[in-house]
Amino acid sequence: MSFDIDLSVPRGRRTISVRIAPAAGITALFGPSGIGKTTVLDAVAGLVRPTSGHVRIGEATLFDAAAGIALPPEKRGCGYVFQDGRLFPHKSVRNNLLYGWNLVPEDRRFINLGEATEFLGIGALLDRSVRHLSGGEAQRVAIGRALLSGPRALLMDEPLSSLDADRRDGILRVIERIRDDLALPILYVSHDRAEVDRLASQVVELS
Amino acid sequence: MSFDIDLSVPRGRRTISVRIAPAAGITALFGPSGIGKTTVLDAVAGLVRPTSGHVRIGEATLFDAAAGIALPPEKRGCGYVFQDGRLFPHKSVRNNLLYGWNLVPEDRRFINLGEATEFLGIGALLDRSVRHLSGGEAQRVAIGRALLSGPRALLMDEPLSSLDADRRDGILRVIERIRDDLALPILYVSHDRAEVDRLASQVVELS
Amino acid sequence: KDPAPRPPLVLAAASTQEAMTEAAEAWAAQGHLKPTLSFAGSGALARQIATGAPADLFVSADSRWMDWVEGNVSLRHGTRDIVATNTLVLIAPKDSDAAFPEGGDWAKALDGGRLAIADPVAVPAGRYGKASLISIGAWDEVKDHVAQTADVRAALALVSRGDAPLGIVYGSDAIADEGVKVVGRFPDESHAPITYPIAIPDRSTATDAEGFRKFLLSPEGQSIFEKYGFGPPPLSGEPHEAGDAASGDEEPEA
Amino acid sequence: MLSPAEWAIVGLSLKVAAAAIVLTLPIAFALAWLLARKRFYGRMLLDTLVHLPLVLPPVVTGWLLLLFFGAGGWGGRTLQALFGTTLMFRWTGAALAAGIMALPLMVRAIRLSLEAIDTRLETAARTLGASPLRAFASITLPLALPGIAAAVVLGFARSLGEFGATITFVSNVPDETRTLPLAIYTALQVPGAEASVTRLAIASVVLSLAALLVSEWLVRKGGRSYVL
Amino acid sequence: MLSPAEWAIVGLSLKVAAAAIVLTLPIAFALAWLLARKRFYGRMLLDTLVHLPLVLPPVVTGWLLLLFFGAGGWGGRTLQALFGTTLMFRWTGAALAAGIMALPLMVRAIRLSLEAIDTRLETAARTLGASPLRAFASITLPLALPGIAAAVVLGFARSLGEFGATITFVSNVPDETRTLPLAIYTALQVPGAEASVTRLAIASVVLSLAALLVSEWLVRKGGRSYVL
Ligand SMILES: Nc1ncnc2c1ncn2[C@@H]1O[C@H](COP(=O)(O)OP(=O)(O)OP(=O)(O)O)[C@@H](O)[C@H]1O
Ligand SMILES: Nc1ncnc2c1ncn2[C@@H]1O[C@H](COP(=O)(O)OP(=O)(O)OP(=O)(O)O)[C@@H](O)[C@H]1O
Ligand code: MOO
Ligand SMILES: [Mg+2]
Ligand SMILES: [Mg+2]
Repeated sequence: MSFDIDLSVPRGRRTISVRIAPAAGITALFGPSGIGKTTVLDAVAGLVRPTSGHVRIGEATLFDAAAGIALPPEKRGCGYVFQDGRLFPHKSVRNNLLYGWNLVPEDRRFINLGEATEFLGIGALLDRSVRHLSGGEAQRVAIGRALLSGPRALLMDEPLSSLDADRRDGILRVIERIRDDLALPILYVSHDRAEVDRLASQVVELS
Repeated sequence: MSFDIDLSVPRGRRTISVRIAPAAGITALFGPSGIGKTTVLDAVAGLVRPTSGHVRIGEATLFDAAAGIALPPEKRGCGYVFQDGRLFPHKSVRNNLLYGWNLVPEDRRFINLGEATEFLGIGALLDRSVRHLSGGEAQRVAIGRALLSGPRALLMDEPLSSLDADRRDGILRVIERIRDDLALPILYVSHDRAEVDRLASQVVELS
Repeated sequence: KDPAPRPPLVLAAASTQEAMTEAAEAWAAQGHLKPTLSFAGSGALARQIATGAPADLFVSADSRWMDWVEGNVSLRHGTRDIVATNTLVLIAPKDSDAAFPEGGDWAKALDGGRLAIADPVAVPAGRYGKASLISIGAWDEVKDHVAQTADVRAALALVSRGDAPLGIVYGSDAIADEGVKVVGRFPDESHAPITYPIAIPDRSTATDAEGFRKFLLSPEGQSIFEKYGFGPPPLSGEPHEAGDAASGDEEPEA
Repeated sequence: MLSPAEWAIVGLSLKVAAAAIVLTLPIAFALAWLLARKRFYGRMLLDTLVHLPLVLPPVVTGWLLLLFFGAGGWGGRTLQALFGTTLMFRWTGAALAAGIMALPLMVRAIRLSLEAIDTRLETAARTLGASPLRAFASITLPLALPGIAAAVVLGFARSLGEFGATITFVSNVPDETRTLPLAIYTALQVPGAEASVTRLAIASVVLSLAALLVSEWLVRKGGRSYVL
Repeated sequence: MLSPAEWAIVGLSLKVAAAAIVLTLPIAFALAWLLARKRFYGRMLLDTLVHLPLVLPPVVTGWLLLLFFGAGGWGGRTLQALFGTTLMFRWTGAALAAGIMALPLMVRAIRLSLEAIDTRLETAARTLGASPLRAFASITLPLALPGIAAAVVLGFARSLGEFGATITFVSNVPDETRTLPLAIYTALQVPGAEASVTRLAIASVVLSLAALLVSEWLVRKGGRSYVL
């Protein structure tokens, strides 16, 4: 399965347009700050509405301006790791992680809480409030939350930006396994060339 | 001028201790996520109170547990680029940038609004609300705000994490100039080895 | 008929509270269901009856409000009577040496203070008070020095605490408060008769309402009203006040 | 301490105030949500209407209620026809009056909390599979908790203190509509009853203090347990 | 439309309500700030005290004011001795009564806004050189603007509607303390004066609608201009 994206979204005075042809594996979105990478992920997740174009994952049409199709976010099955975390401040780390997990049908889950906390190294944090996590801790919880929601595609907006090299490597290995074993299409935003070169089978440069 | 730091701060169940001997130039704080880098910067800026130790910049004592000295944050002159931005949501980009600039005596300013927006590439954003900036845009505004406050030392917590290589390079060059021309001591947190190797005259590894 | 007999609900003007409470207890002591008493301003009670509230007896402190009720809902024929009358007195704090300013030297008597009086537009006691003051030629002098209160008891309290040197209240109020003394009584001719009309709304369902009404008008009931400083119904009003005839106490001025 | 009759008044006041809050809270929340989140034609009008019981003297509100829910009023006739019941002279009517007087305070408190919520958290919940309703229940509602708690405290206090609308609408019937303020009014009509007034006033204060403590405790617990 | 006498009543009501707000707002802010930010001994007691005018029947509040500011009361004697003035029967007393009745609503609204502020923004301001006072004025205050605006609207509306405490404390003196609610009450006590009641009630509603519009506009402007 893979993304098939062609869309235009107005943002302030500009319009952000992108076309991503279907390609297996990880598609990296690359481009300078402020060019519109986050906007594209938002459009794929159903958080902003493009004025034209379409978004498909495999056979499923998430959005089609011409056909008037626009699935709501919860029907799209896109696990989204936001650039700004967006953890639920009133919930513990555990309940943040389990939020999507509790909502998804059992047969779509591909990872459980123990496995996720293991490779993310957040087992000791489970009963803490998310309000006082360090930057990198919050980022890892956000990754775990998205993976645990049993998504059919992943949208990752600089998911590793505040992590050290060791952690980064461990998480990248899990992402690669997800890509390979589950064949989840992944849209990946990063400024790190090395990361992108290692992961991506396709690099889309926005400009 | 340079930092002379020796402190212990309790954080949850752990105590974070660090000793940084005076050394000219940029001191990089290095260490895995959650180890306490942000906590150290907070302690130097006067936002958390260490239980013991001291913080000095050159001859000036900012904190000394034994002597009972603890300058309030506004007397420390530490320009702090927070890991989480902390832009003022009710102010425009311009007024965020000028916040500290308007408060500092003229003779301590070393950069003006035009120069800052120029090298940060945020000239077009000046009249916008900070609420809808992209991740990297917000990060650049935060850097500008700290520099424009005419600080006597800089605390930078992963200031370039969501910027592309070109931007990063431009900003790094300015930081180097500040280090060399103004001899500002800089505490710099980063996970990027290349960045650290390029900038730092001293690397402190927390563990 | 009614399977479980219900005590009558009596809506009574707040100024009759003590007398009505004692009367209800005396009535209950004779083996009747104790009437339920609801005290509020006559106007509020009148409006409640006019909207069809299931009230069994209305004791008004103001014949105008009884007239108004009569014009809006039907009253049971022959049940409108006057249950009590009152007098209008001038009071001062207990330890005051003020006297009734007979010669018209009200300004001196007030000595920069205010004359506490219930609202002359809204409250009957105020209306009577204003009429009396006009009648004795004192209104123009005091009208800028009155403190108008929401009800008589508030005027009484102002004087009782010394926040007003003089006040005009009912005789029944004055004897109830030990903090004040009566310094003079307004002549009965100076104001319209102060009457407390009573009537049963037609939609009343309580069987005992008429019995309680009769009790209030009986010598035993009347002795209770007398105890609290009320006067007896005027002889001319007995036994029934004329059904829908305009009552005699028109305002002296519109 | 209090006499049995005074205890009965306290009990009645509690019943009326509790019913008023239970009745009004969902309505207040719905109104607050509309005013905070939706832009629709007539929004300012709705906002003004909600404030009405605050601006109008309570007596006028009571009078309007009387006109509407009296035997001849539209509401009164409907209640009679549908349920064979009436609000007049009943504690249910006192609860309605108290609830209506409390409504503007409750709407404002909840609305302030709703407006302070970062709506991006709700969209985050949606991407994790939550329907709009579930996102509302699991994110919006608990984050609005401080406002809801404030609404309950303010509304409860206002209900406990409500006088003018109540006495105008449902009169002053012992054991049915004579709540604490009406009992205090009744006592105030008797010179020298200050002792009783003071006791009843203190009972009011103690009740509202209890409400305050409970609400602060709930908010703190809600904030700490992360169960919501 | 309104008669000249009715216009005078509207003018007086505006004056009283405006004075009440101007008087109460800084006090309400200070109390809200204390309750939101500080943990001190007696905090719950202060919280209860602030709610008092809400819980007590307005008449009791007016009565307490009368006891305190009356000729024999401590406050009344002090005012008389220091300034040779009194609040009794004066519009200033009406403003005081209205302000006190509005206080709990205003404190709660401001407090909700203050509690929603991320205090890390204030510490960020401190690192940029702002003294605690300046951080307060430039960060805390503008971020609390929604709560302050709500406080003004609620307080203004409450002041416009205040009846029981006013009539008890400062009586019902035409042109001095006869505000809209008192005038409405007076009219309501006269059989058949419904037309006047209606006109005055509509005047109240229009005034509060205006206040609402102004406050919404201010908040929106404040939110958009980033000048604060
Ligand atoms: N609500 C909005 N109104 C106006 N402009 C907006 C809004 N949201 C985003 N923008 C602008 O749209 C542009 C694209 O934003 P976007 O967040 O997609 O950038 P990005 O590529 O993710 O950048 P970064 O790498 O810095 O995160 C930016 O210039 C941003 O300022
Ligand atoms: N208020 C708090 N209460 C309890 N623990 C806290 C609190 N604040 C921070 N911590 C914990 O202290 C540790 C150090 O946090 P800090 O933010 O300094 O880490 P860091 O080195 O900056 O990490 P990162 O690289 O992920 O930002 C973390 O484990 C964090 O969860
Ligand atoms: O009992 Mo009244 O209605 O104050 O005269
Ligand atoms: Mg982005
Ligand atoms: Mg950190």
